[in-house]
Amino acid sequence: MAATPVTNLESRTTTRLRSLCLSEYLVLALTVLMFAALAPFTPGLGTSANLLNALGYLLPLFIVAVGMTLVMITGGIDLSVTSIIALTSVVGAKLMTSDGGGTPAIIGVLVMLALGAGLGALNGAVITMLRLPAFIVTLASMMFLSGFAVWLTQSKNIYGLPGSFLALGQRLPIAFALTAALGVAAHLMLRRTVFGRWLYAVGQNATAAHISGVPVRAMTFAAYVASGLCAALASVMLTGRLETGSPVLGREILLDIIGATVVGGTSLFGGMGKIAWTFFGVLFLTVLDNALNLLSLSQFSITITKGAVILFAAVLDAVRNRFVVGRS
Amino acid sequence: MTTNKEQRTANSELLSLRGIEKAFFGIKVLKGVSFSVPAGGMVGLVGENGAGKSTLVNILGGNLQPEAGTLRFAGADYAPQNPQDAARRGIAFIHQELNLFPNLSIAENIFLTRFPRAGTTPFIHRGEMHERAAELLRKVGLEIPSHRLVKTLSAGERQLVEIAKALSIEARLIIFDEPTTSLSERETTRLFALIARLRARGLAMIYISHTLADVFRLCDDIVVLRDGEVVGSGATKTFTTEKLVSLMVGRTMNQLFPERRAEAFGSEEGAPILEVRDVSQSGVAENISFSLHRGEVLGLSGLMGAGRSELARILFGLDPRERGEVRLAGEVLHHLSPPNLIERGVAFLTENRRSEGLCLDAAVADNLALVTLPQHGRTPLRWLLRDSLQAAVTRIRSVVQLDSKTSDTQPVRTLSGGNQQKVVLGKWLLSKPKVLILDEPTRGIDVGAKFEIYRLIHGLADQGVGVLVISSELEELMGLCDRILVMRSGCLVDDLPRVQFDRERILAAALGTAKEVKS
Amino acid sequence: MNRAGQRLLDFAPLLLFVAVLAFFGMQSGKFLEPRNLVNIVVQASSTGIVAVGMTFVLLSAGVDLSVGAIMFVAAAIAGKMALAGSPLALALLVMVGVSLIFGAFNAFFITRVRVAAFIVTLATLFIGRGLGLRITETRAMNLPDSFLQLGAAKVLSVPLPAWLFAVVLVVAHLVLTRTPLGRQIFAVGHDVEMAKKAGIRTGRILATVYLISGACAAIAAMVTLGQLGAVSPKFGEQKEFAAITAAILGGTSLFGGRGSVLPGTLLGTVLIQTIENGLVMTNANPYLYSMIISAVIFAAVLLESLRNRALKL
Amino acid sequence: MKRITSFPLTFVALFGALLCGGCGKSDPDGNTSPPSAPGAKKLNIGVAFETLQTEYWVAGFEAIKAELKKRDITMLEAVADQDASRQLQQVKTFITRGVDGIILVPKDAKTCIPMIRAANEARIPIVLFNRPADKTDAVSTAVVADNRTLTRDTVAYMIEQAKKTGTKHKAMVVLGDLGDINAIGRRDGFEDAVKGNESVIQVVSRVPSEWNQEKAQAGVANALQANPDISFIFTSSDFLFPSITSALKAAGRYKKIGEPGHVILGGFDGDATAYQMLKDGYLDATGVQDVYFEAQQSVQALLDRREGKTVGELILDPGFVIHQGNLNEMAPRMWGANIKK
Repeated sequence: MAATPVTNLESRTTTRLRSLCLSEYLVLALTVLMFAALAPFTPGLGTSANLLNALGYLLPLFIVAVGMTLVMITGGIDLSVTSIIALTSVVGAKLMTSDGGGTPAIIGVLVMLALGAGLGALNGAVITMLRLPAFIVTLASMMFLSGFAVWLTQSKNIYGLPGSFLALGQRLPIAFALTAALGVAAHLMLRRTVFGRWLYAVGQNATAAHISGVPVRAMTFAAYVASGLCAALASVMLTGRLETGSPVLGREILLDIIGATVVGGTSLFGGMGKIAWTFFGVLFLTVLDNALNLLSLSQFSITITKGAVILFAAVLDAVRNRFVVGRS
Repeated sequence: MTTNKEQRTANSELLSLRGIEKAFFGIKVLKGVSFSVPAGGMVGLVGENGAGKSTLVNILGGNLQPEAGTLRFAGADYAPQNPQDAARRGIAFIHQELNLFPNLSIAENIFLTRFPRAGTTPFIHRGEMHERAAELLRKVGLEIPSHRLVKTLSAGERQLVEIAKALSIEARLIIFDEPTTSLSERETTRLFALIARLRARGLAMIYISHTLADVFRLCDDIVVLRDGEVVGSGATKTFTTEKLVSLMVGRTMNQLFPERRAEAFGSEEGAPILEVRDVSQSGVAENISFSLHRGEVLGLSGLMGAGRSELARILFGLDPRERGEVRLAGEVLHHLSPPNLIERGVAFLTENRRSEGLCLDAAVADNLALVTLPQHGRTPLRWLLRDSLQAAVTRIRSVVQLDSKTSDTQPVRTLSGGNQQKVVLGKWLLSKPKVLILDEPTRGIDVGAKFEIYRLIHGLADQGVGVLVISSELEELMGLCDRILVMRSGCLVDDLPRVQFDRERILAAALGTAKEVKS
Repeated sequence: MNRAGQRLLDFAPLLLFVAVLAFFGMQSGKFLEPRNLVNIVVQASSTGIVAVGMTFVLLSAGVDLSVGAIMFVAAAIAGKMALAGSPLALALLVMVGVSLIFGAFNAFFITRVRVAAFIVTLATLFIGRGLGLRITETRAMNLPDSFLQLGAAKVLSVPLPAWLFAVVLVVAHLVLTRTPLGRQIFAVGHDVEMAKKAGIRTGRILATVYLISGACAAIAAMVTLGQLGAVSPKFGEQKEFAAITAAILGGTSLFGGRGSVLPGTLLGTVLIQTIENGLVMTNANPYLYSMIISAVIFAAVLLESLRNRALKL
Repeated sequence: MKRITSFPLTFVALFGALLCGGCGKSDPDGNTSPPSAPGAKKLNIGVAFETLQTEYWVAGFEAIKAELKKRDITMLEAVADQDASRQLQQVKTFITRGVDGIILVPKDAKTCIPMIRAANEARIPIVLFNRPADKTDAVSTAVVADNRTLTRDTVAYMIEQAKKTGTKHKAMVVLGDLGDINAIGRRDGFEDAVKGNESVIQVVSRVPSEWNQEKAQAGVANALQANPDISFIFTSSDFLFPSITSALKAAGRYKKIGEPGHVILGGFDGDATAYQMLKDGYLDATGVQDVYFEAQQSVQALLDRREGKTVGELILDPGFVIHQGNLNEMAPRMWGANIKK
């Protein structure tokens, strides 16, 4: 929502603006606050090595979350991302290693991305053509794809990937450049292109959008393709980072992805969301996770604290919305 | 009796408001409103959208609390904190957007908050519930089994259910907020008959409507609201339409409809822009054929369910058609779909503003821009040219005369009905249509806004746009159109040029019998 | 017609269910033996009971991701008590208490503070898991046989868990269809604002829903304890997904206002359990399990949506 | 408009900051640990477990803790919650904190390689506890019990018992999570042992448990329903025994060794439940990993490496099969026997 205050409403608009800004950067502010608060007690939190390390963990998470954000803006959800990560990982690895005839890394990566997009397209097609609820469709494909990945490898991990490929995951600058490019591109696509506006419209009111000539199905479809593509890209990084084609890659991070997106402020009901918010959400969770690890707390304290902090952030958000913006 | 309080004895007074004030974001929407409703009386509350009517209703209903002023009901102070309070005191509401749950049965909707229990058990006494429901339905003249799901009822039937609900709480005062907006002629007459019956049983009512004729016909007293103030009140007979309208809009309006430039009448000479040949869809439309000419305002009349809106939806490619041909400026359109038609200069304003016309939570600007976005996208990336977009938005705002108080970033949800409709109209006008299909363009909109929209329509026609107007208000069509088509159960049954306009004849055609016609 | 169609819609998974039964029946003679069918129900009961609670939440247009964690905490505490030698009844009582506390916790933040149910229950999930791990010191606990006996106990030759499941189903069904609360849940699920306008105390309804979900989690935890006689750190993991899937399979909408426990949730749960059971009975390739199950889920949903469409036209 | 344009800036700025902040020091090696004078100050050793979700890992964890305490070394702990990526982060975290050594339970054989690399770069010795790494240029020492061999031996013992009965046995194996290499190793060990003994053992049911007790319980119950004459069950982990016994009890098949209808039972890990079952005479055998040996060897290996001694890539924990025959003499080395309360 671009802001061009109308003079005779100056006061009202500006307060709105302020509250908006507040909500825009609240999560970021919290992150910084948390960082500052913990830094003294947390040995090594601020060190460059640790930040780089956290960054390496953050990048793939953010990439997947970007795709998730696009899907959520259309009012959908994609539970299959983690399975797509796993499947693309093993397929790509199979290709690039000996038993795949050692395909060159570039081809391998391209195949992985194509596969990811293809699987996303499959989700999108089913959801738009057959008009099935995204939740259940992607839930089914999640189960199927992960099962398929494990079956494909008969539970064996695949290793011995070409160094040129590993570089993608391990040379932080490359990974960073890729991610940053993707993030900014997605952001600009959403805010500055017709497609972006269409995505929001689809999420806000599909019927109205359809009547207004918005290609609703195409946009929804595209969102899932994008999500699949992002998952594949993340898979390239994770696979490179762990030097392994693993059929269970990323199995544990689904809730982190959705959680980060939602904590960022993107609505599960569609029509609302920003890449920026998602970025803040991911940053928030990563820093939290990293700090808790550095404190070398026991696993249960980590889990509890994580839950508590997420809740705290959400509560803050809710309370602020009520008092600053007011219900209208 | 008049609502002037000096001359009334307190006991005859059922509801009274004294100096009610309310503000949102520091903006006063009610500035000391005072009037009262006598027991068994019927007060018409009129005013433009944004005059404060709905705020007033919300205060009476306990959804909002006034900042100043006092309410008295049935001789006792009345300060509802929530809808339950209102119900407990016997005040019922018939809202414009009906408050029924389609996924529940009629009976359940009626007793939603006060289910009859089976003795002391926590269970609903279904027998009793349906018995009492049937009883109530009979009272409102609705002969439908009370276990039917509401989603299977027509708009008119739902309205009657709402009233049955009101009766079920032994309401002493019923507040109608635009009750007829979604009703057909027949359903409306049925509703009025019911209202008469209820009044005979001593119920008091507040009747809010933009259809002044109804207000004159039904109410004893009229209260006129403008910008949150009572600008006029008194017995109905002391008002004339002109006086009422000028009070509402704050200036004298000598007519409800703008002058149509003479030569446009029955403008067969304008070349046909939209030609429809034998369009059929079983159960909806049968062999519909007509043509719409450049610069013509063509009305489409008929009862609810006659297939008017359905036809429009087919023409715009929203619903399928089995047979038939549609030509646009001579060219046959094989594939009907919104993008396709929009590109060729067809625009369609649906009857459901909120559910199909707008993205309620999106900003005004975004809604205005939605249809024409592609024009502002620079290929290949469809990069938005935001300046040209902004320019277009600003321009169209002034064309449709959108309330200057509304900002571009404001969510449409917060706008009044009239302004919302202007936004919808605006987004279509931006696409510079050659053919404009308007389904109920003035539904739930105040006189002032109506007049502006009529003028817009005529202006477009003068520029050679062909306009097809669907409306349930016959007066509207007769005042607005050059020609009127009448539909009955999926067929075109009549076609009258302006010179032959005749209410009786049109109704007769619509009803299919010369007898049923009522004035 | 429309109403009849609606009922058909609710029955959509039934056909598939019959098909599945027939298929495995042909594969293995033992499959259709009453004893095995009872087995299926018993094995479905824990997830089924959670799914019933989940159905309430989904009907109100919410979601409860914390059920699995709640089960874990409740079971962990009960286990500790049992090992410390406190009477079984007391332990079970405490389980219910704990779950209700968690439910209330969810309810408070969702209704009073107005945080999205998804986030609140996600947070509760983390907190609950953490607490559980702390209580169990991340060790598996083997409980006294009293639990197992409870789980194996039979009434009229039907095991107790199945009875519990049946009772929960019937009660839930009655509550949803025959009590003001139930009908108001449907209303709230359809449109909260409208419900408020109509004079429903929406806050109360929503709170109740999450309490019910918590209570169901407690009962489910009892059933599981009765079957395993042990608490492992993975106790109740992924239950939330299983429950949501079962409910949706049963035709309950994620967006509230539409659904049923009978036959809906029952069918949804039993369908999945039947497949898993059948796969073992026929000694299928372990790698195919998740693929087959997901395929059937997909088929079921597709089937229902097709009927749904047929209804609309 | 301002808000919109501002995001890419924030984005780049933040990342940039992190990145540059990093590049500044990260070359040539990311080792930021203070040069610790050996012996002078108390040693720090980071212990990163992939999960603590079974008694076995807890036991291992405790054993290491005890070992370190004995040697007066501070221990930093981290648990990756089964997420390899998170574990990599945790290891790097240890390095950041400049620990003197790392004991790692990797999620699997491959994902740990980059972690080992990181440790190598930082010149911090690293030991893999109980799970080996695949061959790589990265240097580490792995202290492992070979799932496959130990399982094979265990099952072999069970088969011996089966032979004694003189009848043919229908067998069931409860598999672990098919995504977990331990589960796979044990599955393969089982298949190895069965191969060539088809005359005695016919495997009629392979039940995937996904390491989930409920699924295991249901699976076993169903398998027993399908083949009531199953008389030979091996579980890939002892922590599934409660599920198996409850299923057996329900089917009335839970019999002591020697009693008619006894089902030959075998497992892997050697936890408390298994110990109890051995003592009570229900369980035939279980493959025990020698946690104490592994813990002691791990710490020793770390210290040796610090002092520049050469330590082999692989230290094998022979483990042992504990069964009715050797219960008493082996019990003291069975970790499950000792955490028994």
